[in-house]
Amino acid sequence: MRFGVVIFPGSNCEQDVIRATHYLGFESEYIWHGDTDISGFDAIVLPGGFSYGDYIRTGAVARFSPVMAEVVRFAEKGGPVLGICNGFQILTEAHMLPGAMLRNRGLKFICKTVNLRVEESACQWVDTQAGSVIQIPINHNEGNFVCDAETLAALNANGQVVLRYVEADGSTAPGGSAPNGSLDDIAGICNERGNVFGLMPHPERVVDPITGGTDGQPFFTTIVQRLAEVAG
Amino acid sequence: MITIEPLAEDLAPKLAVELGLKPDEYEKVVEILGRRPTITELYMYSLMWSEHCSYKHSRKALRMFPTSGPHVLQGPGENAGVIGVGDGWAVAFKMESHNHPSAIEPYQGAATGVGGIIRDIFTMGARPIASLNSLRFGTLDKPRQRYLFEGAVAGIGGYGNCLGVPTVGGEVYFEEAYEGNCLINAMSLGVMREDEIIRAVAAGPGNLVLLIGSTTGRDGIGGASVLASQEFDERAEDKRPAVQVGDPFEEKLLIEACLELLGQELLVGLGDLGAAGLTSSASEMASRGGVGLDIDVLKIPAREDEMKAFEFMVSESQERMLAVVEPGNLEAAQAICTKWGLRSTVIGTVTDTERFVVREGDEIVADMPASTLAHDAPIYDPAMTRPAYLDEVQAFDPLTLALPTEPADLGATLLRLLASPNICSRRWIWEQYDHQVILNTVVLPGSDAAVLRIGDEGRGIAVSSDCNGRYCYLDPYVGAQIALAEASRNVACAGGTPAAITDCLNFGNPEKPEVFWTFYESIRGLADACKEWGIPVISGNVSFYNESFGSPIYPTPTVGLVGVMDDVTKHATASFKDAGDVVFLIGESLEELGGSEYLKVAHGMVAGRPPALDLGLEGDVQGSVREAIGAGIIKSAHDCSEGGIAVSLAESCIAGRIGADVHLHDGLHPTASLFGETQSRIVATVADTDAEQFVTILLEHDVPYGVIGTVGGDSLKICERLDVSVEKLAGAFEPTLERLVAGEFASEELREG
Amino acid sequence: MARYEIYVTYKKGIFDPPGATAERALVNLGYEGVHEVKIGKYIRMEADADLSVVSEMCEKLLANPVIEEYRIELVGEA
Amino acid sequence: MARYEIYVTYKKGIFDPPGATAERALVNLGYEGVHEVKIGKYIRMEADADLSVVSEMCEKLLANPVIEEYRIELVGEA
Ligand SMILES: Nc1ncnc2c1ncn2[C@@H]1O[C@H](COP(=O)(O)OP(=O)(O)O)[C@@H](O)[C@H]1O
Ligand SMILES: [Mg+2]
Repeated sequence: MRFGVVIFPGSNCEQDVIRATHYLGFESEYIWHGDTDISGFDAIVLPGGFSYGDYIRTGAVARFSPVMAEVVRFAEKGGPVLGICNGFQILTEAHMLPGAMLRNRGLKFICKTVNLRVEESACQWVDTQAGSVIQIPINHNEGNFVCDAETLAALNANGQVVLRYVEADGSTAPGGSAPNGSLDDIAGICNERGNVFGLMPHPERVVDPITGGTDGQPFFTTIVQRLAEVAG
Repeated sequence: MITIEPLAEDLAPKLAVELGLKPDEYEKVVEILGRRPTITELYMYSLMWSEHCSYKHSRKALRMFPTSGPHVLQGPGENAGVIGVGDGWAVAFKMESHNHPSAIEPYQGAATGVGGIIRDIFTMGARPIASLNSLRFGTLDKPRQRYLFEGAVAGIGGYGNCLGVPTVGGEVYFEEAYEGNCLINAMSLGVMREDEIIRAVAAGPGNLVLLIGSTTGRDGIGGASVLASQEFDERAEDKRPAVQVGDPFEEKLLIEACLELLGQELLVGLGDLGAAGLTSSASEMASRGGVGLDIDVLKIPAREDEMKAFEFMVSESQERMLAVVEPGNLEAAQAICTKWGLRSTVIGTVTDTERFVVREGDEIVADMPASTLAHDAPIYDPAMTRPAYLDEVQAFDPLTLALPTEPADLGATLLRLLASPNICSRRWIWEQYDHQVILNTVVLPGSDAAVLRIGDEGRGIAVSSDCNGRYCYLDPYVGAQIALAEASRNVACAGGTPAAITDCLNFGNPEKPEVFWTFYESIRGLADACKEWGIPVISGNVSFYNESFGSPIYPTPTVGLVGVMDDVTKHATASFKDAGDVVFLIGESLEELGGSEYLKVAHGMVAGRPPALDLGLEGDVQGSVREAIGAGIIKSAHDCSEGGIAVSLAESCIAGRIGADVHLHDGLHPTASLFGETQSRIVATVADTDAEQFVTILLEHDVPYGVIGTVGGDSLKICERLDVSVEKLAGAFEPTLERLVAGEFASEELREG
Repeated sequence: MARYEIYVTYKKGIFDPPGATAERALVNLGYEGVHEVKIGKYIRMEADADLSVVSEMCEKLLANPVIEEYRIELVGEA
Repeated sequence: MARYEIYVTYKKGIFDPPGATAERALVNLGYEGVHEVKIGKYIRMEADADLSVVSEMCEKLLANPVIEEYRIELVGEA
C-alpha cells in the first residue's frame, strides 16, 4: 500500500502528508506534477499549499499539470484520491468534485482548529461513526464552498457531504457554523462513488499527538484498511 | 578600450548630496576612484554607504556585543547567524526591520519584509521553518493606525502562509510614540545540518555569475538610502515609487531551487538581493572572496524598457538571488532552475582584479575596487548627550497618585488592563497566520514562547521576541536588559535554555546626540546582560531615522531569542490545568509601578523608573523553573510582564478555562502588589504530590518563592482583594483587537492619517 | 497582434464576498447611496489569436464557468 | 441612481505577479502568442453620487493610490 503525494509548484503541505503517513507506518512518496506515470501508487493525495501562488483562482493552473490527466484516469478506475485544502480546490477546478471555492466571508485567512461533524456518507476515506464531532485545524483564505441548488440537493441526497462545520456540541448555530461562510456549512465532500474526497481541514496536522491531536488519523488509516480488504 | 565617462564637474557633487552622500563622503569616493564618479558609480556608493547598508553610525557601538559561545557556528557578518542545537542540527536566524516601506504601503511593505528575511535564511543553506514578527503602531482609535495594523498583519500572513513557513510568534504594542512611524520587525529561523552552512562568497576567477529568479524593474529604486536612511516625514508621498510588490510564489520556488542547488553542491557561492539590490550582494560576495566581478547589465532580464545601467544596479525588485557557478556546473544548475520554473541568466564573471566592473554592452559604466563599496564607508563616532526629559520622568513617584484599594475598583482595573490593546489576546493576529505548517509547532501562539521540534529525534527549540519600548524610553540601559530578560524568561517558561539572540535596534535619528545616547545606552545594557548570562548576539539589524515630524520613537531594541531543548516533550505552557494544582510564585514582588501598563491605562501616564533588574536573581529564577520543567513536574509556567501578577494569573486562568484562589503576602500597596511589573517573577503550578520536589529544586537554586494558592473553581480570587469570574476575565481579554479593527477597516482619513 | 480586454464577473446569484465587504465599507465611510457593488477581474493581454481562441482561454483558465461569466473586447492592434 | 464601472490596475512599473503567472500558464497551455497579460479589478456599482464622489471612493478604498491607478466610467442610469 503506497500513498503518492503530488508536488505542484507552490504546494507546501506535501512533506506534512508524507510525515503523517510515515508516522502511521504507511509507505508514501512524492509525485512530481510533471510526471505522467503514477502506476505503483494505491492512493493519491493532492496536498495543501498555494499551487501557482493561488493566482488567477486557487487550483486553476495546477489543474492542467500533466500528472492531473493521470489522476483523473486513476479516479475513473475507482482509485482513491484525497484533496486537502488546496488539493480540494484543485479537485473542484478539475471538475473531479462539484462546486467551487470563494474567498472566506470575512476576507481573512483563517488558521484555527474547528469542530467538524462526520456525516453519513459514501466516502471511502472515512468510517468514523456518523454524528461524531472531531477537531481538526483549517488553514485557508478560500474555503467558502459554493454550488448551485440542484448540485447541493444532489450532494445531500447521494450522501456526498462528508464533513460539516459545527459547534462544539455538534449542533449548528443559527446562521451557520462555518467560519468561512461555506454553503450549508460544508467542509468536505466526495464524488458519488466515494473514492474522490476533498476537504478544507488539514487531517495530517493532527496525526502525531505532539503537534496537537490524533483526530486526523482515521483519514489515512481507513483507506488503508479498505484497500487491504479489497485485496483480500 | 572605451574610456569611462565621469559626471560633469558641477553636476557630480550636487547629485551626490541628492543621493544622500555627505560632501566629505563624496570627496572620499573621488579619492578612491582617482577621478569623478560616473552616475552608476555614484548611485552604487551612495547606497552602499547609506546608513542602512554601511552601519556607519552604529558599527562601533555594536562591538560591545559578545558574539561567541558554545552554540555559535556563525556569528554576525553573514546573512544570518547560526547555532548548533544538538545531534548535528544547526539553526540559522536573524531579525530585520521593514519599518519605512510599511508606513507607506503596509501590506506590501510587511510582505516584502518577510520575503527579505527569509532569503537571508535560505541563503545560508538552511530551510526556513518559522517566522516571528514584532510590531509597533500608534493607538487604534486612529483610522490610519488601524489601516497600517490590518495591512501589515495581512501582508505578513499573505507572504508567509503562501511560502509554507509558519509564523509562530511575535509581539505588538500600540503607543502614541509610533504613530508616525510604525515598526515592522520580522524574524526568521531555518534548520540545516551543521556541515551544510553556506557563506555568501564569490571565488574562482573564471567562474560565472548567475542571476536567479524574478525580472528586474525600476521598483524600489533607492529604497535603502531613500527610505531607511532619512527621516521619514510628509515627503514620504514623493517616495511612493520605492514601494515593491512581493511575489511569495516566486520566493517559494527560489527556496526549493536554491536548496536543491546547494544540496547537489552545484554552487560556489550564493547571495540574496536585498537592500541596494545587485550592487550590495555582488560587492559583498566579491569582497568576502577577495575577487573582482565583471557584470553586463544588458544581460539582466528587464521588466521595463529603456532601463539605465544604474537602475539595474540598484533596483530592489524582489525575489532574486545571485549565485556563483563553475562553468562546468552551469548546465546542471540551470536545469534545476528551469525544473522549478525559474529564470536563470549568466550576467557576468568572477575576475582576479578585485575590481567591480559594470558594463552596458561594450561600454564600461562603473569600475571600482570591489571592497571599497562594502568596507570603506566612513565610520562615525556620533556625539551623545543624556536626554533632558529623563530626569523629569524618572523623578515621578507613582505612589503619590490616588491608587485604588477597594476590591470592586481593583477588579474593574484588572478587567480594564486585560482589555488594553497592549495586553489583550493576540488571537486575532495569529489566526491570520499559518502557525502549524511543516508540523514542527509543539507550543502554538498564546503561551510565552513558541516551541518547535527539530528533527524527529525529540530535539527542539523555544523562541520569543520581546521589547517594552516604554521601559527603554524611561531608562534605555535597564529597558534593553529587560527586553533580553523577558525573552529568556519566556523561553525558560517553555522549558528552553537560551543559546543566542538576534536583535533589531529601532531608534530615531543617530545624528541627534540625545537619540544616539539612548542607542548607546541600550546596547551597553543589552551587552552587559548578554555577558552576564552567556548569551551571544549572532545576528541583527539597525534601523535608524525612525522619526516623524521631528520626534523620535521610543528606543526599541527588539530581542529575538532562541533557546535549546534536548527533549521537546519536556515543555510547559501558560494555561492552568487541573483543580487542586498548587500555585507557586517564584521571585519576589516590589513596589514598582513605574512605566507600567497600569499607569498608562488608569492615569494616562508614561513615567517613573522602569522596574529594577537583578541579573543574578533573574538567572536563578529562570534556572529553577527550567530544571523543574525538565524534571517533568511543572503543569503550567507563565511569567509576569505587562499588567503584573494579576494579569499573569488571569491569563493562565483564561487559557485553562479554570479559576484559582491565591493569597499574596507581600505587604505592598494592593495596586502595586497586583499590577506592579517587578521583573524576575514566574507563576508556576504543580500537582500537590510534586510540590515537595519543586520546593527542593527552588531551595537548591536559592530563589525566593511563595506557595500562593491553588487552581480550581470558576473565578480568580486574590486574597480579599479581588474576585472575578473566568468568564468575565475572558470577556475582557479576548475580543479587544477584533473589536478595535472590526468594521472600522474603511474609515475617513484611511490613508491620510 | 491584437489587444484584448476581458471582464470576468460572478454569475447571477453567486455571492461576492469582496463586493459585499466593499459595499459595507463604503456605507461606513458615509457613502449611503451605494448599491450592488460587484468586484470582478479586468484582464488585459496582447495575443496573436482571434476571439474564438481567446474565449477558449477564458473557458479553460481565465474564468471558472461554474461560478463566473466573462466578456471579451477586442480593443485594437498592438 | 447612476451605474458606474471602475477599472483598477497596477501603476506602470509595478510588478503584477498574477498577470505574469497567467501569461506563463497560457503559454504552457499552447497559446504561444500571448504577451503582456495584466490582471486588475473590474468593479461595478450603483450609486447616488457623481463622478467626483466615486473617484473619492476609489482614492479611499476601492484602489490603493500607492501602487494602483483607476479609471471610472459612467455607464448609465439604474
Ligand atoms: N504579532 C504577533 N504575531 C504572532 N504572534 C503574536 C504576535 N504578538 C503576540 N503574539 C503571541 O501572543 C502571545 C502573547 O504575546 P505577549 O503578550 O507578547 O507575550 P509575552 O508578554 O509573554 O511576551 C505569545 O504567544 C506571542 O507569540
Ligand atoms: Mg511572557
